[in-house]
This record gives sequence, C-alpha cells and structure tokens, in this order.
Amino acid sequence: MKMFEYMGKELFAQFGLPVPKGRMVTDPDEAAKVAAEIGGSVVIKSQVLIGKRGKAGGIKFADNPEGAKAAAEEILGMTIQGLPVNILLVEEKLKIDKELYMSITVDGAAKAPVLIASAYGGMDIEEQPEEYIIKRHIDPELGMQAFIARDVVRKMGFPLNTPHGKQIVKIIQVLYKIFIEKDAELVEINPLVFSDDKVIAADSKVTIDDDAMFRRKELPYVEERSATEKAAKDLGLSYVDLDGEDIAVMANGAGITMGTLDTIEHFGGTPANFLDCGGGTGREATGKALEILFGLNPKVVFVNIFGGITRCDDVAGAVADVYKARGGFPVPLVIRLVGTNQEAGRAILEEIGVEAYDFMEDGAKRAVDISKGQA
Amino acid sequence: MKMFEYMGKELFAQFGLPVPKGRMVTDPDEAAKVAAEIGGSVVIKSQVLIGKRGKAGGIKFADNPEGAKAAAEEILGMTIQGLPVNILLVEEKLKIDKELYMSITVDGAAKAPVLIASAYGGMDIEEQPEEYIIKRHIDPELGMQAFIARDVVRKMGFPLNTPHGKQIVKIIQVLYKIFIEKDAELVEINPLVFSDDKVIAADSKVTIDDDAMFRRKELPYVEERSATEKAAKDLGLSYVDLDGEDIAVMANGAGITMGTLDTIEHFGGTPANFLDCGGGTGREATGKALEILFGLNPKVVFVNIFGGITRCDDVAGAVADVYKARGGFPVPLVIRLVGTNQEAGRAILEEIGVEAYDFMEDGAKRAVDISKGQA
Amino acid sequence: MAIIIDENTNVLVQGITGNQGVFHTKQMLAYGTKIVAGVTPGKGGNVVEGVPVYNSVREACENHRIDASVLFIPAPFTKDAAFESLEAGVGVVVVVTEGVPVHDETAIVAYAKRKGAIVLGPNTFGIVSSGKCKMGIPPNQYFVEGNVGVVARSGTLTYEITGSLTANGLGQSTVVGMGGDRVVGLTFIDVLRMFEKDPQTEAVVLIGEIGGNAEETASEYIKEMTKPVVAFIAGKSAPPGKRMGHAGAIIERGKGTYKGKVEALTEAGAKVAALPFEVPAIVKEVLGK
Amino acid sequence: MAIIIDENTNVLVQGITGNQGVFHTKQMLAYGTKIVAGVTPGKGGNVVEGVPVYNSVREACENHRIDASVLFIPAPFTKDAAFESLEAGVGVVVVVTEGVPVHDETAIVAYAKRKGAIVLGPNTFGIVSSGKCKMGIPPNQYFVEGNVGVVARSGTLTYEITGSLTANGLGQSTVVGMGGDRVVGLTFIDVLRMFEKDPQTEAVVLIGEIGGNAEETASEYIKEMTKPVVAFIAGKSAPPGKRMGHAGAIIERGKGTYKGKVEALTEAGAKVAALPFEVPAIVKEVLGK
Repeated sequence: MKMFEYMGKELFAQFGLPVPKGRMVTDPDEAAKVAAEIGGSVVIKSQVLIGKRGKAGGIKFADNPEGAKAAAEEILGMTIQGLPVNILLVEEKLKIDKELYMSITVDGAAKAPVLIASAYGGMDIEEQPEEYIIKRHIDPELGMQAFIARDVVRKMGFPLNTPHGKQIVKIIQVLYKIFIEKDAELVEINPLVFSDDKVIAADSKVTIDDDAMFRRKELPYVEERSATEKAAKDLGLSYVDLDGEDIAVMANGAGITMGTLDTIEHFGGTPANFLDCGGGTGREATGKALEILFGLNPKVVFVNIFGGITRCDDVAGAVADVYKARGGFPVPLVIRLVGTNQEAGRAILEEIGVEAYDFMEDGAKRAVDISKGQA
Repeated sequence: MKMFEYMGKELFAQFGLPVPKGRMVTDPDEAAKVAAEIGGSVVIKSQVLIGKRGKAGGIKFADNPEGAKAAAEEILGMTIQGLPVNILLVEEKLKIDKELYMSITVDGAAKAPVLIASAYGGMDIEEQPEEYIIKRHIDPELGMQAFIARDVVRKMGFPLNTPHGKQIVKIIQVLYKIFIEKDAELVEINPLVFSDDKVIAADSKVTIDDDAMFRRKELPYVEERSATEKAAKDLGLSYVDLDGEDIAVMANGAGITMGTLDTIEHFGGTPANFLDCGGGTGREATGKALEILFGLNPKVVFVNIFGGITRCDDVAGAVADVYKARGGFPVPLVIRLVGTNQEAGRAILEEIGVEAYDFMEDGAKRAVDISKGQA
Repeated sequence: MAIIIDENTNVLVQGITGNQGVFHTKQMLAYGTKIVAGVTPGKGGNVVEGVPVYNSVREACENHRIDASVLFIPAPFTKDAAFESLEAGVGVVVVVTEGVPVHDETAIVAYAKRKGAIVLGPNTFGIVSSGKCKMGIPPNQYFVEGNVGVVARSGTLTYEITGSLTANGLGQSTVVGMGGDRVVGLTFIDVLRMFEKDPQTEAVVLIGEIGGNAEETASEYIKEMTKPVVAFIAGKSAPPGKRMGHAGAIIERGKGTYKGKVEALTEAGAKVAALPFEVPAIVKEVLGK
Repeated sequence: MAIIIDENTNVLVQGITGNQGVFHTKQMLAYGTKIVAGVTPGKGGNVVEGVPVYNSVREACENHRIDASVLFIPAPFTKDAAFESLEAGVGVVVVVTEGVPVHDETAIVAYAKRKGAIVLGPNTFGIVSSGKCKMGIPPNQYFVEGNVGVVARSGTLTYEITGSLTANGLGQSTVVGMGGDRVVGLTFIDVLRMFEKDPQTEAVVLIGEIGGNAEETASEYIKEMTKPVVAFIAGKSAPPGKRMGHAGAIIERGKGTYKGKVEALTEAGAKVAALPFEVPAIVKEVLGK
C-alpha cells in the first residue's frame, strides 16, 4: 500500500525524523490558513501516488496566504497521469543547500533489506553513476547498528563529527526502525536536504507490505485500486488491466497467467486484462469473477485452467451458472480445462453445449481467431 | 540491582502481566486504607531484598482493615536476617489452586538466556527432582518465539488449549520481553499461581544488571550497599565484608584478591574484608580507599599490588599521603608492590620507612603474623 | 536419487488439522509420501489420516525422526511455525502459505541460512521427487518418475509444463518450486547445482519469470554445467510490475527484462522455449531422443 | 607457532584516540605488536603513535589486511564496536572493556559464533603470544617466549603467575585471558584444544575460579590431552557470591565449589596448585625440568 507523501511525513515525524512544518489540506481556504500559520514562503504539493508531479505542474510556490490559496485552486482538480488531485500538502518552503537520497527496501536477490544512499539526490537520482550510489545490505538478524549508519555516511563522503553527519547517522537508524516496525517494503526520502545546519526529509515515499496490513491496523488505509480491481480483490483475486481491448483472460496462477498472455500475443491477439483466480477459488467466486470480465465488454473471454487445488468441476459449474443466469454468454467464451476433477467439469460444460480444450495453445488460438472476427 | 517485590510487580503490570491487586505502603494506617480499598482478605508482605521472609514472620494475613493495620504494625520495624523492614506490600489474598515456578536468567556456561519453569513451584522449588524442572536455552538472535513458550507449557504438562495453558504461553513471552527490555539478570515468579481460571504472579524477583543501569534510568533505584560498600563504589572500587576480623586486604583485581585471601587463610589468618582496586585506580582514590580500610579498625592492612595498568608509584604515593596526613598508620600496614613503575614506588615508600615485599606469600605471611600478635 | 527429498524422507505436516492440512495430507499420502507426524498446537493426541498429531515440533521430534516439514499454516503464524521446525533442526522446510509478510520471509530465510537448512517458499507449490515423495499441493497425476529436473517459481505453469513433459514420455527426477514471493529460500543456481550433482537427472527445465536477476545469475553457472538446460521465461508480454520508488530502479538498473534473460540464458548454452508447450520437444532434442 | 595471534597478526585498535587507546597502543607497539590501523569515528585521518586512524572498521579494512582487533571503547558503545569488527570479517576480537551489560555480551558472543570469529572478553586483560604479539593491557616485562600455555579469566592473578613462571625460567607460548565476566567468548575447553594442537606449547597452566562449571567441563577434555595441565583455582576462601534467585541454584545444583573443581581436575590428571606461587615448581615437575 502506497502512502501519500503527507502520510509518510506524519509517520516520519512520529518516529522523530525531521520534516518541514506543514499540513495536509483539501480546499484552497485551508491552504491559505496553513500558509498563514507557517508564515513566509510555502510550497503547495499535489498528493498523488505517482512520481513526476513536479513536471506536470503539481507543485507550486507562494509567498503569502493569498498566493497559497490561488496555487491550491489551480492544483486541486488537476489530473496528473490520469489521477485527479484531491489532496494537497502545504509546507514551509525550505532553504535547500544540498539534496541527498536515502531509501531502504527489500532486495529479493540478496534476501535482505538494502540501504541505498547518495550524496547526490533529487530528481536525477536514477541517472547518477554507480560510484555515487551507496548500497549496503543489512543482515536482518543484526539489524541497523550505529556502526553501519556511520560507515554509510563515511562512504557518502560526509564527515562524522559535523552536525550534518551526526543527523544523517540518526536518520538512517530511524528510517530502518520505521521500515521494520511498520512492515514497509520501501521507505524513501528524495530529496533529503541540507537546510543550513539541519537535515530534513523534504519528500517521503512509503510503501507498506500489503501482506502485513493485518498487523498494521494503526496505519491509515489508502485505496489504490480501481473499481474492477477492488471487486476482484473482494473475491480474493487479482485483476490487472492491460493495454489491449480484445481478449479478457482468466487463469489460475501468476505463472500460467503470464504464459497465457504470452501465448495469446504469440498468435497475434491482444489481451485486454487478466484475472488470476489461483489458489482454489470456489464455484461462487469464480462465477462472480466471470461476471466482472463480461462486464468489461471484451470481444471474447478466454478461461485457461490447469486444475491443481482449483477443481475443474467448480470452474465448469461457475461457467454454467453464469450461462443459465444470463440465458447465454454476452460475448463468446473459450475454455481450456484440465486437471483435478476434469471429467466432472467437462460433463457440466457439455450440458450447456460448451466444449473445453485440452491444450492452452489450442484454446488461445481459438480465442485470438474469435477476437479478430476470423471464427 | 535487586528490586523490591512491589517494584517487580509494578514492572510486571506495566508489561501486562497479571499481578494481585495491591499497593506498597510504609505505615499501618495506609495498610488499613489499602485493605479497605481491596476489600476481603489481604496479605501483608515485608519488602526486603532476601528470601525466606515468610519463615521469619514477615508475611501475615488479615481479614479486614483493622487486622491489616495490626499486622502492618507488627511487621514494620521487624528485622529479617539483619535487614530492617520499612516497606510493606498489601495485596488481595489469592485463592491458590496450584503453584508453578517461572524464571529467566543468563546461563554463563551456555552464553545464552535460559528459561526455567516447573509445574511444581513454591518454596521447595530447589528440592524438586530434575525431571520436574524444564530448562530451555534461548538463542539470543532468535528471541522468545511463541513456539518456544508453547513447547515449554507442553513440557510442563499443561494442555495448550485451556485458559491456563494460553495464559502461561503469554506470560513466558512477556517475561522475556521484560528480561530483555529492562536489562534484567533475573526475572523470577515463584510462585506463579493458578487462581480459578486465572494465572497470576504471586511474587516477583527482578534483578537488573548493574552494568546496564546507565540506560535504565526509567527504573527506580534501590540502594543495596552498606555505607562502606557505597564509599568504595563512589571511588569506583568494590568492597566486600568478610566473616573474619583481623586483616583488611587491598589488592588490584578480582583474581589476585581471591588469591590473596586464599594465601592469608593458608597461613592461618582471617581476612576481615577486601577492597578490589583494580583497573588503574589513581593516587588520590587509592589514598581514600586506604582510609576506608583503616576506618574499619582491622589488626593489620595488607596491600598486595601487582602493577599492570595500576602504577606502583601511584599506590606508594597514596600510602605516603595517608602516612603523612595521619602522622603514621593507626594499625600496621604490610605492602607487597611489584610491576609498573616499581622502582619509583619503592623509593617513595623508603622515604616514609616502609619496606615493600617482592612476593605475595612473604607479605601475606607477615600480615598474618602481625594479626596474631606474633610479629 | 533425486534431490532434496526422496522415498526415505520422513515428513512432518505442520497445521495438519486444518482444512488444507487434512486435504493435502491425504493427497500426499496417496502419492506415497512418508508422513510420519503432524503438528497442531493444542491438538496433540489426535490422528489425521492415520498420522499422529503432536503439540509441537519438538514433541514430534521426540517421537520420530523428522527430515522435512511442510507447512499449511495461515500467513500471520507462518514465521513462528517455520522457526519452530528450523530450531528443532529439521533440514527441509516447505512453506506453501501465500501472503506471508516480506519481513517475515526475510527472517525465515536468514534463520534457515544460519541453521544450514533448505527452505522452499513461501508461496511455493512444494516439491515432488516424482514417484517417491511429494511435499506440497501439486496434483498427483502429472508427476511421473524420470530423468528431467524441473525448477520453477510459480505453480500452475509448472504443472502445465510438467504435465506436458509427462504426456510426452518425459518423467522427472525432482520438480522444485522455489516459491513465487520476493524473498524465498533458494535461488535457481542453488537448485541447478543440486541437479548437476544428481545422477538421476539428465536434463533440467528452468521455468523463470521477468523481474529480478535470478535467471541472469543462474546463467553464469549454466555455462559450467555438463547437463543441458531448457528454459522458459514467462512474462514476455506482461506489463511492467509496480516499481519500488527509485530504489527498485537503482537495484535493477535495467536488469530483469525478458530480452535480457533470454540473451543471458542463450549465451550460457541453455535452449529457451518461446512458449510453454514447446518445452517437451526441446527437452527431447537436447536428450537426443 | 603459539595460538590465536602471532608475529604475523595485523592488529587494529578500536578507540585508538582515547586515553587508554593511546597509552596501550604505545605499550603494544613497544612489545612488538604489528598494529596497522586504528579506528575512532570522526577522527579518521589522524595518526596515533605512527598508526593511521580511520572512521570505520570497513575503511580500515579497505586500506589494510586486518586479522584481529582490540577494543578500548567505553562500555555503552562496546557492543556496537565489537559488532563492527565482526561484521567486517575480523577473525579475532579482544574486548578489554569492563562493565559491559550482560545482554550486550550475550549478543556479541552469539554474533561472533555466527561469524566464526574468536572473541576474548569482555573484561579481559587480553592475549599475549609471548615475544610475538600482545593485544590488551598486561605489563610487557613479564611475558617471555617459551613453551607454557596459560589460560585464565582474571588479569592480575595471571600477571602474578605468569611473572613467577618467567622468574623461574618458564617462558610462555600464549597467555590467553578469556575475560572475567559472566558471558565471554571462549571457554577453557576451547583454549585447551588449541594448546593441545600447538607444537610450541608443552604444558598448560589453567587459572580458574570458583563458580560456574567451566573447570569441570574442561576436566572432561583434560583426560584426553597428551600435554600436562597445571591448575590453580582462586577463591578457596571466598565468600559465596550473590545468588541469582532460585534460578542460580537450579542451574548450578551444587556445582562450582572449590572442592568440586579441584576433584574434577585432579581426577582428570591435572596437577592442582594450592597457592599461586606454587605453580612454577609444579610446571617444572610435569615438564621433567
């Protein structure tokens, strides 16, 4: 779960990390009020869950409350990469002497958390040469000891006995504490800025592990899903929208879903989306999942099931339920069905006159043909 | 640092461990008041830092506030194993269905914390046969995981799916948390009692690592030292009172101190006490330490120094300072002095007419002879 | 032979009394797996499908030799259960559970490393030494003994490919599911090394995915292998996954693409199938059948 | 030869710029120790007694081969400093510091075990491979090369006995201070094994203390040793130490007494000196000198 910048900064502040003075607002008058409270120049930042909002005009400066109000009016209601802006963060405008980069995430290859730091932060961090990027893997059983933080600061090229150096050592340790205690997949500060003798988190990017949300009830909840994604999630399934428009895909498992998409594209088809119903989804949920796909008006629905935990009779039953409830399918349905309880499933499909394929490639080819009007 | 029972229970309560209702008091009227608050029968327990207070009459029961007041009057002012009773704990009298034992301490041989538990707790725990005592070493990097607590409860012979079983699993985990977070050397509950369907810590014994007190400022401070021990501690030294009365010993280091006592006893002497001034104690502190020993009126003072970090000239200087300040020694002083800056030290002693021995055994023998009036 | 588990492996099932535990215990027994004990705290003394249930892994170990454990445990309790087996000295721990928090996964894998144990998963279908022992959830019928080693991350695609191997007369030595999550116990290279040493295995099928750099790293080792490797990489047409801020980009630095993986594998001498159903023919080819 | 350290050991001093660090660096250099680097965070770039100072152990390791590190670090920061050397892969860490919290000691020792490193201390005088290398605080003049291995917990008593060995013409291979605290890195048995294998060592002096059961455990190994062991156990007349509640009694169960230790050692074939100054004569006797 991605957190808005202002939420991440609230979290930082809870743990004692220095952040700019400021507050989240949702209307221009509030923006003016916060600007008045802060005094002096402020920055008004759109709160969206994607990057590059600055380039899209989603960050503006103002020297007084009136200016803040005007800027807020301008930004609220903007659309950035398709996302409407409903929330703003109004903050003191920092004096920025230097921009650093700092993050902690999990490195799957190393099977360990990794601290990434650079003395050259800001928007161009991804383009910095390797030698300016410090990567330090953290032994999970050892944790973030002070000596590691000190050594990273040394590697960044900062002296340890200056106010800046000491603050960064502290920030690294606190950032790791947040990372662990809040089950984060990512905590990122870019830029972390030198502002006179202070070191301040000028931005925040925090992603909480969805799988750990059950024990992170204290955190605010951010809904990132579209209506369709949410409907699928409520069934315990995952839905992904794709660029194409022709073929809706349902398959059971991430790998086989990818393999199905690859096969469809191999035959020249364009998948519109896919729904992964792996892990033994029952008859009712599978039916609802099919309704979701039909509701999206593809040219054809391709169901590709290799039954393991998933039972073929459940899937076939769901297909039959939808067929009977609707008195037929709104668009053609192609199904490949093998594995656990295969015969029982086939029998159910026969009752409604649907024939199942034995092989993925045959089903996929048929679906592509239909989508191209070649069937 | 040993904590009083009531302090340990306050600590337990902070971490959510169940303890009896009650409060610490220091006078009989308060005792009556607490008994009235609790209602019903209460127990009045002397708060002293040693065991077996029950056998000494330091624990009494009362059925009403008047009774509590009378019991408090009786116990306050008692002396248990030489320690005056100034503090009481007044608590609800628990219904006790069963007494268990539970503790966590550091096992130096295993270099790890060890959980000790028994389904047969109470005063006779030390006499229980080995098979009734569960010892489980805890990997410090793994910590007290739930499965360990469950397995200990299983080994104790309690079912896991009963209220009692579930509470003990929780208690074990919380006890370890206290042990770690409060830098304890020992957390002990004896007895841990079954009281209907509750499991309650009926007593507490908590010892905090003296070496960790610098980071445990949140804990109450308990002074366990005698005036002499405290005077030595203030100089950074450790003083121990012994059973004998004749010879006061000063040596530099725990091992050499023990070796010195052994040698004195070998020659038939009886050490009255010893002061360990290891680790490079300076001239001034050494002088003050000598004053402490002279102040205790031994028959002779034996100083045994093998200088490493400790410098012989510092020790000799201190001896000379005391000699000059007092115009002589109140009782004879025997000194063995070798090691770092030995020649300089000897020269200083010569000025005041003191001759140092080269070997511990010669000095020890001389001190014993003096103590027996044979010199 | 086969790798990791075989017909002599004494298997423990943790969470044996749950729905999944009971169902898959039955399936595994039907496959021939030597399940000697189960654990569910508080349910000790019960019997599931003829298998005695204990209150703890230590209790199970006091009564049986346990070589490997498979977990059917809800995600919130998976770390504790995995730690329990590892602490008791169990050498192979198969974590089927999906949705385990990533920090828990990291902790499990770190502890396993310290204990010198093998962890498969979390989020793995398990492992099958075909014809000998199955731990996990794959459907029994597609796994037939033979000489092809299979190593993969995701389940159903593996059944798909293994099923087509079997349909084409190509049995398997061992089919290893490393797990589909971000942090899992083994990497391709670990399993490839085992197959290289296993006398039963004559060729290896590697089923990879876009993202990460495990396939690229494995390619370095494939160069040294004497046995042929056939690979399929899923996700040629998949959309880019969610990015982990700048940090993800910095770690990957352009690695993890379909193209990069295929190139690395091909260069290392592996044959890469463009589609899943092409795998059996290529395996036959490299085996000279 | 000698054990643990020798004339080729490259030594790092952590906390080199403090009073103790400077003083003992000078003493160790005077003894001939190859001190190649020092570390004090924030003081990198300085030079102490000709030794370059770095900001971190990793920085020191980037510039020098480091075999062993000795710590002159205040107790509150000792765990961090010990972890730093261990994490950097330093194989021998000597922790002189007194007053380290016992939980920190446990953590240091556990991490060292995981990293396969040797820890001496906390609260050790250090280690001297006489005539070759000294790490720690013993006075230089009493340590002369020879064939007697010495292993002990406490410092001054060891100087006393080592000094009397030297005075009696009995030089030492290595004198090892395991540390006087409740949790330290090595046990007698670990060091005895090393002496047994060390060609330079012909006899071993074990300086024990009442409490614990390290001497009893060591006795089991002494039975197997080919080299003679002479022991002294301090504390025959010492008062009972503070007891750790019932827990202490349960752990010890009557072990740890002077009598028990002497009996165990004697039964194992060690010669036990009743007083410190008797040690040299007994060593001469067992060496047939």
